[in-house]
Amino acid sequence: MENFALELIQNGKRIDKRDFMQFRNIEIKENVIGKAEGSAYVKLGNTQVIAGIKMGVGTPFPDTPNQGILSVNSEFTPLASAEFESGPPGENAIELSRVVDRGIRESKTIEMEKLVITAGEKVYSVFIDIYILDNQGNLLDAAALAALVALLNTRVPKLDADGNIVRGEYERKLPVVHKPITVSVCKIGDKLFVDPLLEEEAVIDAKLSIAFREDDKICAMQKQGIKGIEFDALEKMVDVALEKSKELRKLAK
Amino acid sequence: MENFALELIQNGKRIDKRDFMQFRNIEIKENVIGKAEGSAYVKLGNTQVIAGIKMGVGTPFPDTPNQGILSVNSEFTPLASAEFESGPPGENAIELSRVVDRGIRESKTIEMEKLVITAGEKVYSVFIDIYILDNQGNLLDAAALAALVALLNTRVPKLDADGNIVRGEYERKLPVVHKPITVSVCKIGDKLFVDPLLEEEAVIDAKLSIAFREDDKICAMQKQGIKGIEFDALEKMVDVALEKSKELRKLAK
Amino acid sequence: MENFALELIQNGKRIDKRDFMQFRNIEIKENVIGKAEGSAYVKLGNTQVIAGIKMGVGTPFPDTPNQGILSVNSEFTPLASAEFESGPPGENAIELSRVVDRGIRESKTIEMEKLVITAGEKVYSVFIDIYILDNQGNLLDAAALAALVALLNTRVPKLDADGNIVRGEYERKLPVVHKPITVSVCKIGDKLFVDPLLEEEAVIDAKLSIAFREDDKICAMQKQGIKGIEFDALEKMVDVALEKSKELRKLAK
Amino acid sequence: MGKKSDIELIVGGLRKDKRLPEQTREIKMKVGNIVSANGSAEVSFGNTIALSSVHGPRELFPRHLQESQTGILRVRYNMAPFSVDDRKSPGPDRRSVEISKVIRLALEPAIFLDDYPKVTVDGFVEVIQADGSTRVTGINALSLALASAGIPMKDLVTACSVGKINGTLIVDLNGEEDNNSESDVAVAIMPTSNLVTLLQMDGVLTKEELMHLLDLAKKTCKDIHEMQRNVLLEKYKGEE
Amino acid sequence: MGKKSDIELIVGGLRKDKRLPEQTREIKMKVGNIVSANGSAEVSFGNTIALSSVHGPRELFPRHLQESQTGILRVRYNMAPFSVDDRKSPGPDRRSVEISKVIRLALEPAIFLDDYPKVTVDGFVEVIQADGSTRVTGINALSLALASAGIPMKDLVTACSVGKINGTLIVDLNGEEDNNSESDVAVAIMPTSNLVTLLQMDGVLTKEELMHLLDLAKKTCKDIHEMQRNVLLEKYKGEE
Amino acid sequence: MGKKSDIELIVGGLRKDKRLPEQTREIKMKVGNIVSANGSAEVSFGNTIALSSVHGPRELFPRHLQESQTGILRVRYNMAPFSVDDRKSPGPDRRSVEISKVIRLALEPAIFLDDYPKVTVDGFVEVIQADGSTRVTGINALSLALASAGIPMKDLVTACSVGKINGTLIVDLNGEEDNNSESDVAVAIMPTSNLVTLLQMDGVLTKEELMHLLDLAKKTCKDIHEMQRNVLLEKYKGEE
Repeated sequence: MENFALELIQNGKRIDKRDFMQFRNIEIKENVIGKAEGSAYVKLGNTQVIAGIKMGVGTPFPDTPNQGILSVNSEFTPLASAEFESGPPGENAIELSRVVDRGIRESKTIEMEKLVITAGEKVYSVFIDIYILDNQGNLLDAAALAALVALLNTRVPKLDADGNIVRGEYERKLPVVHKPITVSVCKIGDKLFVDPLLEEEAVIDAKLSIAFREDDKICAMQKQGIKGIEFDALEKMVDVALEKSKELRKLAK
Repeated sequence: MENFALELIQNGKRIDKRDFMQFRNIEIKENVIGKAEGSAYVKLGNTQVIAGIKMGVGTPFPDTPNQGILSVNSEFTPLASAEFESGPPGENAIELSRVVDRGIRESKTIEMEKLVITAGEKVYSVFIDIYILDNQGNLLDAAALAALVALLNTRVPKLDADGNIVRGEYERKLPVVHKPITVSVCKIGDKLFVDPLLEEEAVIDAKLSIAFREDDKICAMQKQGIKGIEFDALEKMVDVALEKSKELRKLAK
Repeated sequence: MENFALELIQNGKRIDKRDFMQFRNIEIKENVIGKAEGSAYVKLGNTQVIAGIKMGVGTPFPDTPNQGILSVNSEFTPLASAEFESGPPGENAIELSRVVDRGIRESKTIEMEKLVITAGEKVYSVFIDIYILDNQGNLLDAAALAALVALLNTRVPKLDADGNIVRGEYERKLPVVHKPITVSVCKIGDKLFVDPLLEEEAVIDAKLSIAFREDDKICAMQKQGIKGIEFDALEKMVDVALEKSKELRKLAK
Repeated sequence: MGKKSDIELIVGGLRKDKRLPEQTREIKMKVGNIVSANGSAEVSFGNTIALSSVHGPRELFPRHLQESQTGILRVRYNMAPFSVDDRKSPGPDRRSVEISKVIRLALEPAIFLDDYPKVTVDGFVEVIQADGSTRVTGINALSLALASAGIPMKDLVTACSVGKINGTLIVDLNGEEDNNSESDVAVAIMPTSNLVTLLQMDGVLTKEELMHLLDLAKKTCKDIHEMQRNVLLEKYKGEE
Repeated sequence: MGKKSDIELIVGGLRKDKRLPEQTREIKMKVGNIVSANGSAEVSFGNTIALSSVHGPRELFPRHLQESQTGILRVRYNMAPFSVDDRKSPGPDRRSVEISKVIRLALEPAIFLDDYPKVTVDGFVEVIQADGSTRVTGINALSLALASAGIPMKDLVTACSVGKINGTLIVDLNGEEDNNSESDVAVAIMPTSNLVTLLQMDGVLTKEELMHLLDLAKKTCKDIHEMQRNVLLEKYKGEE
Repeated sequence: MGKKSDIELIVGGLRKDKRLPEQTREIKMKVGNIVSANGSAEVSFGNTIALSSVHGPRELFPRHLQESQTGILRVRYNMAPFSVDDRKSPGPDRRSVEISKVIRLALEPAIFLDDYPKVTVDGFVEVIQADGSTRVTGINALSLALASAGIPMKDLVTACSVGKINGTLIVDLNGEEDNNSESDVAVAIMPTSNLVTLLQMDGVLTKEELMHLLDLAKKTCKDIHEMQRNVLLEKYKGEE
């Protein structure tokens, strides 16, 4: 199947007949987890991801006393693939978390200053948990999209007189001011394509994942894959990703 | 040996010639660990168990500000069996801890409200550590009995002016108001029997462990074993356990 | 190679032609890690070790409210040997840390009482991290020497008004009042020798490591190796270690 | 349990979510929802949602764990960090280790792996939203996932919770009821052969109450079993 | 050690528990106390109680750890949570890892496993009550457990602690003495061949004091060895 | 990054350490510094010091991880506890796991292990002092260590960091610059074949800025590559 995927790509085709620049069908459901402060389910082809946002109250980091806390975690649940094992997150799950984290943190998507309860002492924390339910390729793009949609519907919970969270009551929306979208561009020889299937991921030379803000500024990049990329190809990959990011952003209302 | 055990049971007999409803000889020693606030050694046939109670001072859980803290842990020490491995507790040790815990907690054996030092801030914690020294079958009944006897001889340590524990000095007995006894009833085909040997445990169809209070109310149940149990058999097993619980309770003074 | 080492020793010789009582060449560099409060690099033949001292601020242990905190840790980095594995410290790394710790702690090398900031509440902590870079034998003697030299050049960092450490500014030298030196004496049959090569360590019967203060008092001992030691030999090994300790101490200014 | 049994959970014969004592919440079932697995299912009881998938039969590593005469079943039950009020940190805890074991024991009597020596069948239950009765919801889901994976089964396994609140015996405890119950009981049944494969009880009950609750559980499981069969039949129909 | 060496531990020539400097606490020994093990023993020095058992020789997994020419000894020393004043949380710490190693090294010279290639002999020491000198108590127990398991031994291994308190050299430190000693020394000896297999020292001593202490240890171990032999002889007699 | 981009990092066209924007810190390289390894190197960029060694090719355990057609590369990146201002507790964290992976991916395209089926080549990077750009310093060191271990390589791998501070595009960020940058980019290149094998970017940049930075990285890597070649040549000369 993998060799077949490779041969097809080299001949300008794909297993599921998609165009090289075409994403699979994307289905988004919001607020799928009522217990969470925000949540989103993203189905990208047969890849399924849930992002759930829990908010808590904590102590700010000493070097950022006037900012809330952001934490991104992902679970490659063994539901999702015979390759995923139980146990602490492996390097791929950690890498995915950290790239999604950088895309949100570096882009200043959340106004972290508005999450201070008492400066230097007490702030809101935002935990983004990305749950992979079914892996049929291109997890990162699906995960980043789910995280963004979940952030956009996240509500800040109310505090009682003692400063503890009142579950189920909310005082305002989470202050989200940017919409970073991550697009991964794959490369086999001189062929570039987006939204790889699992079978395609197994045979790519390289993949470049790029997060763009709505002002078209780049806010995170990560190269993956077993081969190097020519400098010329890099620029093309950035262009492709920028174009596709505009398309995907329309889905994140 | 295991097939032999099975054959015998099916013919109404046991390896050690006991009656189906007969426990092995039980030897109990109290206060075997002077360093502990309470302790008991139980020898059930060749099965040996120590329960040691340590008390400490801690912060109550937010949802029970007016109660002390109870924690039950068990160690299947590699002393006790070639099957027990070093390392964190496995599923059997965790299950045993949790069933003993429920038998004590749900029955309201300890008056947890009387372990408050300062409401919402400081309470006594009760750690029950169950140490398996020799496994020759029926660990759960032995462990639950050891835990109860140890609780019954536990003394609450004194506090100094700063609220720290003064080791070796005690102010009162631990307020223990119930005497839950756990009895496990085993089933092979339509045969029911109690207090299984290790060789018998290897061939049982199912086991039902039930904790009874001295008012004959059930306060914990756990089904184990590789086969299902008929509804009719369930009731008989409950009856057997109730009867035997009265007998065992006499040993816990 | 190992059998060769053994044969040579039995014939009164060594692979590198050294005398039985001769250390390899020792190279010491101080303050090799500018980020650390103190540091030393020791090259003993081809064995390379760095000791780095970090100081922090912490809460004293309840039983020593008027003393700073000392912690010794060693990392057998996989750099240093094909035998060293990634992961938490193994028994050899832990043993080395603890023997170095005892040599420093029991000898009262550091005046721990002078590291109190607020009695019972806030004290300086001293973390000694021993990093093994290349293992060509006799790690313990090299590690203990590196730790001592690093302590001797350690400076106590300044605190700001809030009691937090100001990195890069120092108020005084760490109060170091003894100079414990550890010497390991090896034994094969009736032959005694010091500073074993890796190949020699593989064939020794026993090793006795002894730490001496500058007043020739013993402040730590640890026996290693696969065979027992005759009582007579013990005394000779102590004598050898004492003599060599004086020689090595000259290197720790 | 029983901590605050003075809370009013039943008013005018109805539970706070308007259910009758012996009524379950709305139950939804789906199979085949995870294409990467050999079998899968999603089951929800009201707001409690459990996803399940099965990988295998597949070779078991390390080899010294293999059984030469039969395949083995392994089960992991897990709760998502966002499934509860205060974020649960990822990874197994003592509760999930115990529940993983009892779920395995609940399913084992129903499957036969004698034709699969040396292999493992791995069943996973992920609770993505927790509002009481998560383990029994997970058992219903895993039973469907095993069936949809084509694992040979003597019977399905069907589970529900029963219990006692404010002195009344009830079916299918939600989270609030569970936290304030006088007793809760988790039951799994092989409905065709009428065998009980899971029975766990917490709290305080008389023997008579227990027997009544087991009866309620039996009846409830019959209905749930019917739903399980239907969702599997629909799936096979869809595949023809 | 030495933290509060101003505490009066010896008054009128007697230690606080009325012992003479060179006197051990009451020593008790038992073998065969754990029927599930191949060998076992219980040894107590006053309030310090160590249980030991041996499983094996048995095959070692994973296989790449096996030695083709000899069996290996593995040792785990552990303290029960309730063995000390403040509950010790379960699991190995740095101290127990080091002690497990030195106990293994103390026993290895006395056993020979050349006839058991590829296997492991696993020795376990559980301290169920700790009042000083736990590692030497454990060595005495494990030595008995190995012998009672029929592991081939050149010699028993016998151990005791010696040390210095209030300027006096003493034998068999209890917990309070250990915490306030000027020095403590743990010694294990193969008593027949007179070889030292464990020697660990803490605190501050002159060479002369050390030599004197080693002498005291040697004498004390002779007595303990006698007890070890007797308890083994009794066991074998009982078995005839 | 960007947290306090109002800090003045460039004054009068010079960075705080007197460098021009496109200037690296002093770079030092050594090979063969660890005799116990098959290959080794030390590389420093100013105060950032990385040691690297390579063990292997050697057999991979457990065996079921072996690849039958090729050897594999494993990489561990680690920071010493004393390498940073506040002591780092030992052991891997999420950051070091990610960096270990990207370093491995940066080197893999340059080596070929087809002639070494079933084996592993293990590369280790230890940062003993950290002042920014630790991962690229580590890549330069590991590339040298692999070459000096005789691992077949198509090309060396050369790496540097580039970024943006106070609106200016710069080369080789030190710790303070990294913490206050508007963006930082880590780049690794196979200099002979002109292929990018590592590219990670943080912060906010326009596409034009990124392209300009990639150009700077390419130029800088040419110079570093020259140094790598020289240090290897010297070593081989020394060995003749």
